[in-house]
Amino acid sequence: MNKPGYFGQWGGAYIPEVLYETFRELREVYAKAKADQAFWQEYLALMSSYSCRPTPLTRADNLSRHFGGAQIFIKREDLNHTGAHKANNVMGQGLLVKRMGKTRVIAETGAGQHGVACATMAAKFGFACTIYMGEEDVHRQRPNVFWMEKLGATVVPVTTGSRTLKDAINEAFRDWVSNMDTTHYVMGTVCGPHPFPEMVAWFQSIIGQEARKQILTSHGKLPARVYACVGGGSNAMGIFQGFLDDTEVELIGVEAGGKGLDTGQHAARLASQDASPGVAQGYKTMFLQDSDGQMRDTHSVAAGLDYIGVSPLLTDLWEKGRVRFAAATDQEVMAALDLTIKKEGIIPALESTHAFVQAFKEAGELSRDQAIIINQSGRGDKDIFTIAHAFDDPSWKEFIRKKGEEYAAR
Amino acid sequence: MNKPGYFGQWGGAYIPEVLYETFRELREVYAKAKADQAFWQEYLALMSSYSCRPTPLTRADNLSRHFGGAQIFIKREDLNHTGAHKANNVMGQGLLVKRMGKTRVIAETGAGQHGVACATMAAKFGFACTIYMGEEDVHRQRPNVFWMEKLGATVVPVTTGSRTLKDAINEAFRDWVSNMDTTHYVMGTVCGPHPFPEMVAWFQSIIGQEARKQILTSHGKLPARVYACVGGGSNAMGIFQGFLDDTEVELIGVEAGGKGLDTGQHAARLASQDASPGVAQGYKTMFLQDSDGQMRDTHSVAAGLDYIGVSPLLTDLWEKGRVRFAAATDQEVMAALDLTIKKEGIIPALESTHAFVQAFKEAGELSRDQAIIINQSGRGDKDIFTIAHAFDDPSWKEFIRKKGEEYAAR
Amino acid sequence: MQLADQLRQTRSKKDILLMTHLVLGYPSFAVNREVIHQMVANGVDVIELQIPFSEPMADGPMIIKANQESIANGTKVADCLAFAAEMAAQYDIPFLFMTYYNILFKYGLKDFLHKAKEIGIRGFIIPDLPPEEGEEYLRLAREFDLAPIQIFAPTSTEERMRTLAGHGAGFIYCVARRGVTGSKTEFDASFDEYLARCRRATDLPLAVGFGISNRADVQILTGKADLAVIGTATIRLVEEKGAEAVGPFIAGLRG
Amino acid sequence: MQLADQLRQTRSKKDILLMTHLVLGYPSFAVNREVIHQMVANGVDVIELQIPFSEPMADGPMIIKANQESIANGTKVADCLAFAAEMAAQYDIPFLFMTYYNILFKYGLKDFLHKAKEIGIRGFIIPDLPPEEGEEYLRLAREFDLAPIQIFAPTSTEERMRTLAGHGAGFIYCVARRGVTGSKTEFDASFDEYLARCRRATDLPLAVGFGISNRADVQILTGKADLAVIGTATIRLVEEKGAEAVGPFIAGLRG
Ligand SMILES: Cc1ncc(COP(=O)(O)O)c(C=O)c1O
Ligand SMILES: Cc1ncc(COP(=O)(O)O)c(C=O)c1O
Repeated sequence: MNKPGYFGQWGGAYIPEVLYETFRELREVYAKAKADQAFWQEYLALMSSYSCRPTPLTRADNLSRHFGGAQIFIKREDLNHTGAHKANNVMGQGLLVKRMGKTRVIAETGAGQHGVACATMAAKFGFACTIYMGEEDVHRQRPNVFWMEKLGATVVPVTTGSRTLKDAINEAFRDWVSNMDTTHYVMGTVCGPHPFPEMVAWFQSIIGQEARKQILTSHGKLPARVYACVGGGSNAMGIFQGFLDDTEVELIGVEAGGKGLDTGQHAARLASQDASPGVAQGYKTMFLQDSDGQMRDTHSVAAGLDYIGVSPLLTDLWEKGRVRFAAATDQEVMAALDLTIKKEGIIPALESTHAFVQAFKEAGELSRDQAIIINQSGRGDKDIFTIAHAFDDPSWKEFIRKKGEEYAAR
Repeated sequence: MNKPGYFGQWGGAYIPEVLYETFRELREVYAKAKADQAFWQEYLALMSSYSCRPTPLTRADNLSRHFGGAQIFIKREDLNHTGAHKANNVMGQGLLVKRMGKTRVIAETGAGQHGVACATMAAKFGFACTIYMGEEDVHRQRPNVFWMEKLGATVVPVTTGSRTLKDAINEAFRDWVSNMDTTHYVMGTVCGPHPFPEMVAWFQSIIGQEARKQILTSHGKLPARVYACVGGGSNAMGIFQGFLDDTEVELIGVEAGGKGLDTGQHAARLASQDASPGVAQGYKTMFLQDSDGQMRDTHSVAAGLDYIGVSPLLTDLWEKGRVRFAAATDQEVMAALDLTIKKEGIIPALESTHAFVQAFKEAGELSRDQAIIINQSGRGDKDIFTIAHAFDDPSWKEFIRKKGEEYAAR
Repeated sequence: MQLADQLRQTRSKKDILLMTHLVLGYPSFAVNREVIHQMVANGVDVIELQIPFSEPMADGPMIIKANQESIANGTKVADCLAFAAEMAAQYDIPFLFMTYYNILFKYGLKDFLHKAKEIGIRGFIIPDLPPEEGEEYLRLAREFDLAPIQIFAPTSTEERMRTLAGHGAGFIYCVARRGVTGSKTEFDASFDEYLARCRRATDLPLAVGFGISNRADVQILTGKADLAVIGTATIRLVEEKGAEAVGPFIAGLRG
Repeated sequence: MQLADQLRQTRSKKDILLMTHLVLGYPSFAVNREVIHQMVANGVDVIELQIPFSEPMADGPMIIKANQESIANGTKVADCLAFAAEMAAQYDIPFLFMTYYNILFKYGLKDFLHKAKEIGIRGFIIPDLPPEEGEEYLRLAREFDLAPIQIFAPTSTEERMRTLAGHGAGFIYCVARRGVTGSKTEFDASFDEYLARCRRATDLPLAVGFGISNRADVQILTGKADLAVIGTATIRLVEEKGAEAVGPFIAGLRG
């Protein structure tokens, strides 16, 4: 038997003493909720009336024909309220916050999706909300910052460290150790100290539960492979949990290959040779760090994947050989995005598109009677500035230039 | 009995002779589809697997409490694929285009939502696609233009007339009279020559069918009132059709009050005194026109409502007293948008927000055991440039200014 | 004498008749006046006067622009009626109104036709008013002895043509091709087949319009049609060379 | 002699002991050297040397900045060990390592403790390593006779304090308040109640840290705690007035 909070040798709760009681309470409330059938029912009801669950499983016939192999299915987390799977996690934790009687939530955010989702949850539940976001991401994801503020949240640009997701997490913890009495930290992914990885995975398991039912209905049998992008790992764990016991279903996690695994400018922890075991941000996993244990800078076109660590659950499944890992480069991502938009009229988020890249590489190897599922964790609308820029769209640039002048003139 | 294609004295098919055969074929295919149970089943299957139907009916408890009157429910068309009810119409017409064996679709667009939806449908079905969009709207709705182009559509900025929706419709007809053999014109709303109003209303009726079931389940009885914004009238007709025979349910259509009904700068056809019967764009309805029959310029913060005419079905229901009409000013819209975002974590499109304005004005008059439904026809993400501008958000402007300089530098 | 008979009579003296077109108030009524003078002086047989409309759905760029600018210049329907009255009084060739239905509808259908009759207009071309929607219009036209010109298109079946012809008077306006006004037309075999179809469907004079812009075009039509319709061509000419260029141009189109 | 006993002995000669803190390699080892000289010369009793870490989760802005810049300047763990060895050899007050667990973990827990022992370090303060996660660390510390300083917080129950004390050695680090290092602390009634709780839970010497920045603070603690911990205050001082200001500052804190 593992130590509680451990998955194989990974996980744990490396927390400052001042949070000891806070975590005890959180573990307790979470355990109660998990044991309570009614809680999950309340969660399902909320997700089906406030968001759009169950989200559809879309059959992508044009892409299937294009690659001439497996039948490609896409799990449509992009159709969630706020446009990504992040909604599943924040709504679940929101219900726990109500049970704990706390009145304020804080969160880190990378792409801004979790921040928007959390600010949305806070508005709906009437909580005060502060979002920590790496200054670099604030620039990369301005529209999301605007919406968070409109939703009533305070967005704090984090200027420490590499000014990205990991630093936002540190900053959120610094807030939490001061305000734990009133405040819950809504961790956005299946990382951090126990019970966060297990708890967030539980809320996201709704994806896999639906997907398994849906593929059996529409394809008549289990899929050969399931693909998901991996930042912290929550959308991947979400869908993978539907198929963990089905050993014939291969599970593939796709990390950010950035400018290429050999350039060092990537965020591939398990698909590259660059990561090593470490303890940071409250948990033990494979981190992108140097020989002293100092965390490295990472890079990805997708802010949501641009992170040094990875879920202890996934590191365990990787070590046990249950989940295979691959990486997609920024360039491959833009190409797959373009193809997906043109063939299916679907616009995946840059993060999600990483999963498409690997699926496209492998679809041709499989036969027509096999199915694969790609988890589309979110929609690409939020990425318009990044995408339009990456595609170097002249009329977009012209439009921004004009608007900019207009504002400069004032 | 009415003349076919007429609703009371409104509607008809005022089309050039060259399109006579095209419309005959369209009426025929539409009639066949309507008579064919299997067609509607195919439509439902498509909408539930490619989009997210049935879309939820969300209970807005915070807003209900805030106004201390009726229970407010929101029909979530914003959760459709592409973010608006427009998806219902384009997917339905797409299935008809397949039946007609045509290979190209064209469409007008105002807000760009119908254009994006149509380009999406074209990508999914493999049709060539050209979208006509008033030059002014191209500027107001740049992000949508970018996505249409990424989706493989050709976007033609229309520089004739007032360079808005009505002119895009004229331009689409000019394309159609040249290419009717290969091309179907996907009219985006319940306007234009017969059978468009009736046909688009049929596809949109899915909203009302769902909403009626949903409100009976979650509220136990019919709503007292149903609110929808009215541009051409498709989302309004969509939800109203679920309650037309329930005479105890009051139906309220909300038009664009722009800068105020007394300024002349609005798009209120039925809620103002400024419109009169006329025939244009192929149908007879109440138009905003001068005493010579020349169409006026209209104004709304919401591009999708900025139109001279209105569905003949609605004009008839208005004349018969079945649908009440009101107008919301740009200013009222921004206030209601802000409140809705902060209270419920929901971001309606500027068009949709017009319906919220009127519902908010009336919710307090009703008692707690009464329910009202607001049709949220779309999501506001697409409007970020307009909304951020209208809220005069300094960090947004700063961000745009910086990006603009960056692009100018190149 | 009815318009059809009058045209047949004139036609008996010429290989082909010319109908020209202009947009009222564009670039100005003064120029319209000069252009019409030149047209009549050079033997034009019929003239269609287009009352500008803000939504000219069936027109091409050139005529759209003319419509818009005329309205922008302040042209009102009343001005158009007054000008038409003046022309009809001054020249004894037939004048027709071409416009979109809303202009008549908004004015009041009966009042408009009555007024048109009064000022000497002989008929109407209304591209967005098919007979199915025009019962009242057709009835009143007959009542006032005005010609509700019907339109044939290459997409019209022979049966459809017969129906249209049944409602028509004066002549039939045969649209030479798909599309809107202003662009070039190919007069190929299928065009001849189309015209033959038109001929079989009615014994009213046949006018052919859309893309007829020079002597060669008119020659091709000679013997096949009764009237050649010159639309955009003259507007473009006035635009480029001024009103005084219209005379020579018209003179050069025939024989 | 064990650290706890040594501190008790020193404490018997002074009303309160001073523990100071600095971040290794910030602004430079040269400045560290000067600062430590001044501290020792002015009677500091214990010094915690913080090995910089890229993710100093429990620290405030001032110390975060110190950590970052030290690493940016190229400070390596090996440099810190070498410097610590030099200091421990030169001064005969106890030196402790303060850092985050990943530094030990990545170096190799056993190797790190062995090395620390070898160079004369007396113990560790690891804010992100609760005893539940530190079994191996605690076992090795005992083996090498190094003090695994345990931390009490105002949120710790008395029962929890007893558990922690059971794992601890040397002294207990009592965090004076919620939050991170660097900001002011209010020494009110609830603080006294808290310290009383700490006292009841262990007979190890009590050090109080977080927000102790001047003579007044130290005086308040005198009689209540055994050690006053000066952290951010000296770093800020060096930042503003340079290393030479440290001596007078330290001298002024007591008696
Ligand atoms: C759309 C989307 N997908 C994926 C991710 C990565 O997170 P995770 O790996 O936890 O799913 C993010 C994070 O922001 C995201 O926004
Ligand atoms: C979100 C949204 N709502 C409403 C409308 C108005 O159209 P209709 O009145 O046909 O629903 C539009 C048109 O673009 C739209 O985009």
